[in-house]
Amino acid sequence: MKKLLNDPESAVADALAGLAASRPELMVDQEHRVVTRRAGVRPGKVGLVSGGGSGHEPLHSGYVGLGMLDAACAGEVFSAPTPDRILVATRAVSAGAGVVHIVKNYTGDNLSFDMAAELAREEGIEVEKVLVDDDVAVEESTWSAGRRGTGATVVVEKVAGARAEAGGDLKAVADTARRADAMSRSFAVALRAGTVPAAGRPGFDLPEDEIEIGVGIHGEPGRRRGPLRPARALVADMLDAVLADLPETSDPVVAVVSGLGATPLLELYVVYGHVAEELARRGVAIARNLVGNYVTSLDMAGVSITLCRADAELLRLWDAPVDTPALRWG
Amino acid sequence: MKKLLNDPESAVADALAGLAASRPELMVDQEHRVVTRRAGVRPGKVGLVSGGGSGHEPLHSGYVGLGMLDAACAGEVFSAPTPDRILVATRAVSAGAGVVHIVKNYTGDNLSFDMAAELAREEGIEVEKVLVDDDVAVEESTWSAGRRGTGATVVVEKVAGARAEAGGDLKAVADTARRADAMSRSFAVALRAGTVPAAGRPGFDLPEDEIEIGVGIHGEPGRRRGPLRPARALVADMLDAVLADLPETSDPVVAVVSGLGATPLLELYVVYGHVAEELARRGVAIARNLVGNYVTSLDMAGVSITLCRADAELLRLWDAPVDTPALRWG
Amino acid sequence: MGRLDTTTALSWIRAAADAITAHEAELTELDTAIGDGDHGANLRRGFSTAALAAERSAAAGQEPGAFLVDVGGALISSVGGASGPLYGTALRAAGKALPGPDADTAALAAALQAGLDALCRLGGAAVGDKTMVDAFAPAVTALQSAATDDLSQAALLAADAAEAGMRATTPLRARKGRASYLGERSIGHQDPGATSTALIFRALADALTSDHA
Amino acid sequence: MGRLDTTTALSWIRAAADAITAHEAELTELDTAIGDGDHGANLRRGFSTAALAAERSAAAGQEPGAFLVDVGGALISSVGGASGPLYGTALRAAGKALPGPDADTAALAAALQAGLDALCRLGGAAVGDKTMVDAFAPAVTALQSAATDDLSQAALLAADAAEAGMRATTPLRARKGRASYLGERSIGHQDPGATSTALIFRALADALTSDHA
Ligand SMILES: Nc1ncnc2c1ncn2[C@@H]1O[C@H](COP(=O)(O)OP(=O)(O)O)[C@@H](O)[C@H]1O
Ligand SMILES: Nc1ncnc2c1ncn2[C@@H]1O[C@H](COP(=O)(O)OP(=O)(O)O)[C@@H](O)[C@H]1O
Ligand SMILES: [Mg+2]
Ligand SMILES: [Mg+2]
Ligand SMILES: [Mg+2]
Ligand SMILES: [Mg+2]
Repeated sequence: MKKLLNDPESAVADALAGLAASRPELMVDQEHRVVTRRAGVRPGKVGLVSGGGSGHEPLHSGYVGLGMLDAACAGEVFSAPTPDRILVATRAVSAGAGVVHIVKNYTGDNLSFDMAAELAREEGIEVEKVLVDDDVAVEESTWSAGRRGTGATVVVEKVAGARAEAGGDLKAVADTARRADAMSRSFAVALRAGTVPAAGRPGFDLPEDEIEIGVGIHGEPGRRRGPLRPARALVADMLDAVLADLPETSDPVVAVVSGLGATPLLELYVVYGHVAEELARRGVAIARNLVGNYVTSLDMAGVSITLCRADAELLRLWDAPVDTPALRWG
Repeated sequence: MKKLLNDPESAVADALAGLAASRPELMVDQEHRVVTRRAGVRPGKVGLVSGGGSGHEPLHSGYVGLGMLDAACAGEVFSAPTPDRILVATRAVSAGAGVVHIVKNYTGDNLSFDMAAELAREEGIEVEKVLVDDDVAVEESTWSAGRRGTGATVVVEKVAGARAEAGGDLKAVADTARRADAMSRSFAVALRAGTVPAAGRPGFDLPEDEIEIGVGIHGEPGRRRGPLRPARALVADMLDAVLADLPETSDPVVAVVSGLGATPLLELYVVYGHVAEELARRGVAIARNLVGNYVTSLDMAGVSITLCRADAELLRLWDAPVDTPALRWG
Repeated sequence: MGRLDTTTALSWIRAAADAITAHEAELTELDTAIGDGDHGANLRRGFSTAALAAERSAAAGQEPGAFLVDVGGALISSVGGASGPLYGTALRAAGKALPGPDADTAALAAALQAGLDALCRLGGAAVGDKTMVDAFAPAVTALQSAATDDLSQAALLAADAAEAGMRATTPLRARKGRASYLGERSIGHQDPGATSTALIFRALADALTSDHA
Repeated sequence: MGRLDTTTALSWIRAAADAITAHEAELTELDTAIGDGDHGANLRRGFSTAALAAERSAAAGQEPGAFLVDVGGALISSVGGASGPLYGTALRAAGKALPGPDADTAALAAALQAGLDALCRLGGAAVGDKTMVDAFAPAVTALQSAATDDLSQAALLAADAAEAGMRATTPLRARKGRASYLGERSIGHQDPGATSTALIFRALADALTSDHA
């Protein structure tokens, strides 16, 4: 395993120390692995907590700041944060108006956030949980744990953060987040597996001419293998999968093309070019886009495409000012 | 070779098409591979052109916009843009106050920009060339083509852009850029080579426990090989090399920790944590920092560290508003 | 003929922690194939924290029930993966169902049944979904139906049953947890959680055998 | 006994383009070892553009001098790497130094010397720096000192000299171009630019030999 680390054990702590050094506007509670805004939460504002396993950076700590999250909990690599730590984060951002938990749909994350919410409620903090489950590679059926939460998380966190910043109450913020999730679908392919530091070797091996199709963001193999094809063809297939499941409205989409951690920007722009071309051909307008590393999977080479149907309100929330390490505008 | 591309031949054109689709505020001249600001250059403002081989994204096209570059020329992967195209860019951003060429110090780039400058001057456009040569891995001696231009490019382009935006004249903008370059030094290590699309295989092979030390951003091997060591030790060595050559003043530094294209953010933050720790130990204050993919080398895994001694004026220029795909603040 | 008191329960958790550490690489391997590769690290971290909690709890003179509640809590607050809340909840529920200073086979079986029930309620998995339940359930059944008063003998049967259940996960298609995302491709791999469950039941048998040898 | 007219010059550029295309992978390989891996692609792109320019220039009835200026210009505006401006400048300077409708050995040698001088002025390299100059310079010298009026014979000697110069770059430590960044590690590799120069001089010999057979 070749990584810029000291020890697999300390990877998350060391990265958080770097984040703390780089971003004085954030506060890092190393004991609990909780990142918050130094400015704190305005009294009466709904608090926003997200979190999950590490290895998806900039998700979630890179989205803490004005107009987005109030706190991020960093679990070990690919392991959900434990309930006690989520509770610490929940308390930290509770400013009297309740707290929204944005949770990617995985068993561990669900259980930990649910337990933390239970404990928070016992302390008198109202908590609403919002589940992100956008990955169409996982068919929702009795045969699975439900769709995974992947690329749409950045969209959900952005609009929920804007809604909270604008004074939305607990239900309004949670509903906005749920609507963004309901309107979002993602699909990802991997060219090369990433390596979990504690495991020390790649999650899977792939021949030079094959890719994994329908991967998640935890290094697991995809739904199937297939030949490496030209980007144009690959993107068309990925969009087929996403559009087949995306709610049909006349609204335009927010399109997010995210590298999975080891994909150069040159390739991401090639992919985005075909996303734009293909969607135009299919009559789907792109209102906003992101191209870069937004929701990653350690050093996996590959790309995810997320589309979110966004009505005027979601677009307005998308455009609202945001000032975090990884998203900044307005 | 596994890449999200259609054809090595069309990689640069396809990526530029994606950039154009993603960023309506930019204008992409596909014939000449020139990216400019749709808003154009304010009459009387010094025009800023940079460019070089592709494969270093977001450099340079990602730095076109308010407060930074007016035009970027995208050569083929790792090949300088040709003089005629640089001339097209130079003409496009000439608004009566002259044009600064920011050129990374490589033979091909030097020759192409010099020829273009010659042609531009024949057309009556004043051109100042600013050379970026920050890489301390290359000892300046009769035995080399001089220090390479690498990570400092982003610093030089930022402050030069701010100076031009603030109304600096040709000489002032060029001098600011030269000062930023003179005050900057970089050093990089690679864990894995990248692959030039047209070559189809990695620039070098490395055993699992070795790294290349002192690499540039063109996939060439470094000055030597060494064992993969813990991030803390690696960073200390890299800073030794940078500080040994960095002008000694009492000014703080701008620190840029850039991934080389396939390095996850988690690792970059680990590196930045040690940069902060080590510099504090050595009494060097960090005034500003960037952690992310800023100057890359296709899908090379590794990291570069750039320090720029920044006096009050350079810091003011650094802090000035910038609105480009890859840098945005103020 | 053999009862589970706090001393033996402490031996159990120590033995489980040792077994997990010894098999960390194997658990990592199994979870890499059909999960996200962290089950070994999750449980090593969890059981080393749990073992510390166990020492403290035993030193504080807790009865086995409260002792298991403490250990379960430690797992919940240290593992992070799906397995942490599941194992932790199971142990906490088992502990709450375990009265008195020591337990015979029937009492322990009933307590572990309560733990299994809580685990299934929480995770929603049933036997055959290719999870830890596939090892846990047959182990509890074996303990319940062991035609012996000798707890260490019964625990040996339970460990055997857990291992058989573990092996039986290989041909299954996963319905819960990360392996379910793989669909058909989960078939042919042994479930990591069922594997750690088998280690934990084997540790129980070992603890009972050596303490009552 | 053999002169370079525009027809032969066109054959030369065509042959050079073919040779570069045929050896693209080798040039890539050499540039990957001590450079950035693009010399093959650079020159394939450059010479295919140059070949088109050559066809146009010849069809327009240009004399060999103006023809080489056109070809050099095409290289400058299509290669991009260091080699583009260098080869392009060399050919442009050679063309400017080549008077009349055709050239004998002495005239061509003088023109190529002018090209070499321009190349060295631009790039600052001298023989022994491990660059294209190491193949270019001995080729020009061979042409100048060939004790024959037969241009095709002289060109064969020049091609041989270029190849010898090319091979002689292997043990050198680079002082110019990207290979210089490698320091000692550039030793033991043949220079890609010297290799393409040898191909270009061999193409000249081939063109002259077949046109005047
Ligand atoms: N819903 C569930 N019910 C019971 N066991 C489950 C469930 N989901 C996952 N598991 C078990 O957890 C194991 C994985 O644990 P671990 O790797 O620690 O967590 P994660 O899947 O969050 O990475 C699986 O092998 C499976 O046995
Ligand atoms: N200063 C120079 N003078 C002469 N030849 C040079 C010089 N620099 C580089 N070269 C030649 O150019 C070759 C590399 O060309 P190419 O790969 O196309 O360009 P780049 O180095 O810009 O990628 C080298 O092998 C060398 O022969
Ligand atoms: Mg996990
Ligand atoms: Mg090059
Ligand atoms: Mg796991
Ligand atoms: Mg080259």
